[in-house]
Amino acid sequence: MHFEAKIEVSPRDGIANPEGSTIERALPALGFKTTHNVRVGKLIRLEVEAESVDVAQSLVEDMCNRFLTNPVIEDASVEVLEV
Amino acid sequence: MHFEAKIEVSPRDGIANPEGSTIERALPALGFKTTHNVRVGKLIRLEVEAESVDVAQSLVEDMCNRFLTNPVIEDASVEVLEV
Amino acid sequence: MSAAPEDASVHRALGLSDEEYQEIYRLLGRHPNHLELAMYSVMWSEHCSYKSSKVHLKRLPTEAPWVLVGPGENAGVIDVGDDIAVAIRIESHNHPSAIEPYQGAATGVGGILRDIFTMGARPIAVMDPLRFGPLDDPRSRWIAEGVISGVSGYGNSVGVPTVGGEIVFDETYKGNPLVNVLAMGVLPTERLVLGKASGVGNLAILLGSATGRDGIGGVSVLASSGFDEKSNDADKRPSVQVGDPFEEKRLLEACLELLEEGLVSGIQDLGGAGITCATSETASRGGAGMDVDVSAIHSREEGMEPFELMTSESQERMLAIVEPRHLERVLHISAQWEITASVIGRVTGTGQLRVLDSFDGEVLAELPASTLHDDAPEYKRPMSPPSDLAERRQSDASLGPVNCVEDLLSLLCDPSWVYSQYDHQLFLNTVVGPGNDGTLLRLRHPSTGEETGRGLALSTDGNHRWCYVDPREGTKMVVAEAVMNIACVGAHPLAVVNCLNFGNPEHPEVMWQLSEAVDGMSEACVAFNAPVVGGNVSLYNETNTIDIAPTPVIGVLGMHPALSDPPPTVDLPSDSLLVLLGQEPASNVSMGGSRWAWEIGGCKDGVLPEFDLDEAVRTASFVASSVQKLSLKAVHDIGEGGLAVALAEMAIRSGIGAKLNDYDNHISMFNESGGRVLVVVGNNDLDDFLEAASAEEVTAKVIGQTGGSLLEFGPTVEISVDALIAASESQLPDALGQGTVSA
Amino acid sequence: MTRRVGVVRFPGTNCEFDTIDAIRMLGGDAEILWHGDPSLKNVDAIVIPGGFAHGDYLRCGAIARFSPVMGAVASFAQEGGPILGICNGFQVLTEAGLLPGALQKNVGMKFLCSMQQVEFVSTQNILGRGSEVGDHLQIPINHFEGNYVCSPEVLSRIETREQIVFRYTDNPNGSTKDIAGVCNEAGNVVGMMPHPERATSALLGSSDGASVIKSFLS
Ligand SMILES: Nc1ncnc2c1ncn2[C@@H]1O[C@H](COP(=O)(O)OP(=O)(O)O)[C@@H](O)[C@H]1O
Ligand SMILES: [Mg+2]
Repeated sequence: MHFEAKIEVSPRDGIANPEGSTIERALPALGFKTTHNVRVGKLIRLEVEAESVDVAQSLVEDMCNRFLTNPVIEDASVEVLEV
Repeated sequence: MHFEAKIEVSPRDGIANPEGSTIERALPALGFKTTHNVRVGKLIRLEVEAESVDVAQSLVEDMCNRFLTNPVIEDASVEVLEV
Repeated sequence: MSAAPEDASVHRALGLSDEEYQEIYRLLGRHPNHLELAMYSVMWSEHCSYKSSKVHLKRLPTEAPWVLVGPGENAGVIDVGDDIAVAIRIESHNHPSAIEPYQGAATGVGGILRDIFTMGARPIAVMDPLRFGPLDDPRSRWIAEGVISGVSGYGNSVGVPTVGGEIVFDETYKGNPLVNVLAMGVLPTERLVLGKASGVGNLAILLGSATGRDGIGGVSVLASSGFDEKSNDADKRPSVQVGDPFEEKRLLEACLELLEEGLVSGIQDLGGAGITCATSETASRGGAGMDVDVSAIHSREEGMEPFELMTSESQERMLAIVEPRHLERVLHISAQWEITASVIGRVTGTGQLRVLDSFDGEVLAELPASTLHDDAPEYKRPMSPPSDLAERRQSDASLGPVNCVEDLLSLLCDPSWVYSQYDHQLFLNTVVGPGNDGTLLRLRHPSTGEETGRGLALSTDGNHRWCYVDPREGTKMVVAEAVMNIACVGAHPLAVVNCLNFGNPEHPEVMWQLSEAVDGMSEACVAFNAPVVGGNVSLYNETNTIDIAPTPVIGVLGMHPALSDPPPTVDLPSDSLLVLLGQEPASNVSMGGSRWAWEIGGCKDGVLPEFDLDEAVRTASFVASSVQKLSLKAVHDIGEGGLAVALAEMAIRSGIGAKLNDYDNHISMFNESGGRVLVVVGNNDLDDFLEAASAEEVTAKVIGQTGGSLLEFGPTVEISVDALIAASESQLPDALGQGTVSA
Repeated sequence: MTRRVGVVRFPGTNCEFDTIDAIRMLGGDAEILWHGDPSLKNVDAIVIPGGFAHGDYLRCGAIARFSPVMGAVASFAQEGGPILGICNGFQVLTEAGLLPGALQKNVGMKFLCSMQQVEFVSTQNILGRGSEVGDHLQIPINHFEGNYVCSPEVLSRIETREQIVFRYTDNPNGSTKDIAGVCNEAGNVVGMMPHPERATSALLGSSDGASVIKSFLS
């Protein structure tokens, strides 16, 4: 079976996010004065073959933990959909 | 009113995605042999004050078009939620 | 009142021993509160206090007429003439890099740069001696890739070129990589400022990033409910700091501008132990005291407690001591560079460091500032050589399966995969960049840009194999190698910095290794007339109680006195003569500590080849002056892998081969007898050259001719240069192409 | 008369003084234009130098292009004033819409600092004076995001209008059609990834960048 996975990788709470803070500082000059707490993470999409949605889910989670993210500084959430 | 926005920035179709391709090339050696079409984009979260969800939505979309994405290489989708 | 604390679990959880608690009690004349305990615990940590190593470091030679600032300040400072001073420092970021390689390395670069611009110097060069577990281990590859991207990501962005370093892979670093970073900067001599707070009423201004809960490490136990069990609360606190090179760049420019305008009377970077360290160090150096208002510290998170604010190691922050009349101008310059500046302290005349909740609010902590440093414990830890040392020294390291050609191929590794990721040209000074022996930079005046016609040379070197076999002789040889590297670009040594990467100091063998290394370093530095102006000690480098092989890393700064043309390179030219400088080892030279013995022969024991330090001193000086005279067609020192690897590296660079007569056995090819250099001279220049060498009492011997497309070590060992090139170039990309995993 | 060049400095820019040094060495004069100041100080030409303006956060050049000085730079471009964007400056100019296309991450996903050979594809621009199409230059690159991309329509347009200024002879970063530098239609705004200011002295490895800068100064 064929699945599409969407992985949202975000900086863990309490971890500094310089990119987000820099964007936040830039926004008022562009006229966006009511924006705050900007955090930038990653969005990874991929396709995967597996026997079932559960297998696909755990495969992608494993990939996340071992390879795509470092759990020490990032949180990841995985969403798998059959196509 | 207070809203949370989630902005998904993805590489445009047809534009090569070096980050995704690099991950894709590395995966088989780690035992992930059934994965393909890896695409890496950005996930931006922010908080915004606005009078209504529509105002918030259009504010963030405007921010996306003018600043957060480069239409030559990226597409974006915006989701706004009241909190 | 009794000296016993109400609850001994608190100080123990903070890493303070019962004896250390007693000492705090004695110094204060009362029991410390939790905040005070936290401050002592961070300042008396191994990392900040050097309590295990101090007693040994005192034996290093640190003085010379050109040394303006020796060890003890943020960086060593050397007078290089023409009103220019050079600040230099090396530091380790080993443990953070093992957990989060990218950020560990990035924040390592950031930290060392602050040490340099704290002295008023503009950082112009970084070097990154790196050591990782073996390439066939996916996690070690993950660490290596992450660290290299971290150095690249931070260093390039902050705008300081990374002009050299080292890359070593070995089993001993599996689980415990060594990430050392050296930085060098230049300043107009008159701008030299020290991290000193004086002048009662002067203000302490915190510049840069907001303070977060990152890097509060061990003291985070204070926030949890119990001290005996591990709470998940502490787990949630980020132990990892994230570097922000853009903040650092703005901070750097702002600080240099403040210094240029003479607006600060003292300045200090925030490193280990954060605000506690910066405030107490500046105060005690200036013989003053300080009141710190914790409520004025700009923080990144809400509800941070005083102990968190006082000990956080958040990156990209500086503390400037400013007279009140300059405050407005300081705030203006900070605003221009978009740097947050908060007045968090006032210099007092009491000698006390007081932590207050607003300047006229509650006193949260009060202690004599100098006790955090001057009264830190100093240990003479037990030391003894390994019990099996004598036996180990009996081993013959030359035994093993020998295949000279294959062995040579396996010992080659082109590091350009690493350094091509680093901007190594910024500031237009790089005459000889990474990929050669030493790095050579043009020396220009930091304010006027005026050329001096001279050059600064840098090299970093370490060799855990030599130092494992014999820490004293090994360290001597490492110093000699570093000096030889800069000699190869025409420089003589001015000063040394060192990073002592060792195992667990509670193991007597480790303390013995450290002590031996210090003595070896001292002897070599005296011989080369290169004082030690700074360093760093990193202990507890171990995995599952196995200590790493001792790895002192030496950084050497040198001077090229007359730099008008690029010096000869490593590239082998054709139709010339190969000359070996330095004592040719006897035929029964030991292979102990060689890379061949460790990686191919499978023997880590034995003894090092005999090493003649005096001859190495003469050779280095002869090489430097020959390079300056441009009388050589190529030059390369012999290091790990011995003569065969050195010659192969030269052939690889130009695609040209060479023919030797009698080096076709593994001992003569791969032995690592120290103090030797390969040079190439034209046929017509040979007589003059040999005469000059003999006048300087330097052993010189013609060992072959250059040319052709083969490297021939004698009748039985030959290999095509193309094969050498292929093996060398593919080593890193192939290995790293196998993929990496973080867990 | 000596050309006065304004070299724009954003927070995070790091090649501004190298660029000034090179310009002065080649007979021009140069001064800094601070990003927050909309005045161009009556300079004759503008360089947007290399570095990491605003840390390259979000995208290279994305924040810098909103700086007050950039409005003035856009008008200067409109009036035909010579503008050279080097590396990060090239990225800023594409983000600002003064040059076509975009620069994304190198295909190898690595930062690259190395000597590169580039070839002049068109000399109908402010850098081409004294050079011939086909001339080869050794100039170092130093970037993570130097991989030039644009839509097929833009590509055919810039090809027919001779807006491709430089090509790599050995593509290091995956750039479309080996593109290393492009110009606007009028040829007065050029962006290039290689750093000509780093190739102005034999002592440092190459002086091939001097001709480019001299043309810019003439
Ligand atoms: N991690 C690194 N970063 C930058 N340059 C490096 C790195 N590793 C090696 N190099 C460069 O590669 C060259 C060869 O390194 P090395 O083999 O350690 O030299 P040597 O044996 O002469 O000390 C040197 O110029 C060195 O600076
Ligand atoms: Mg060498």
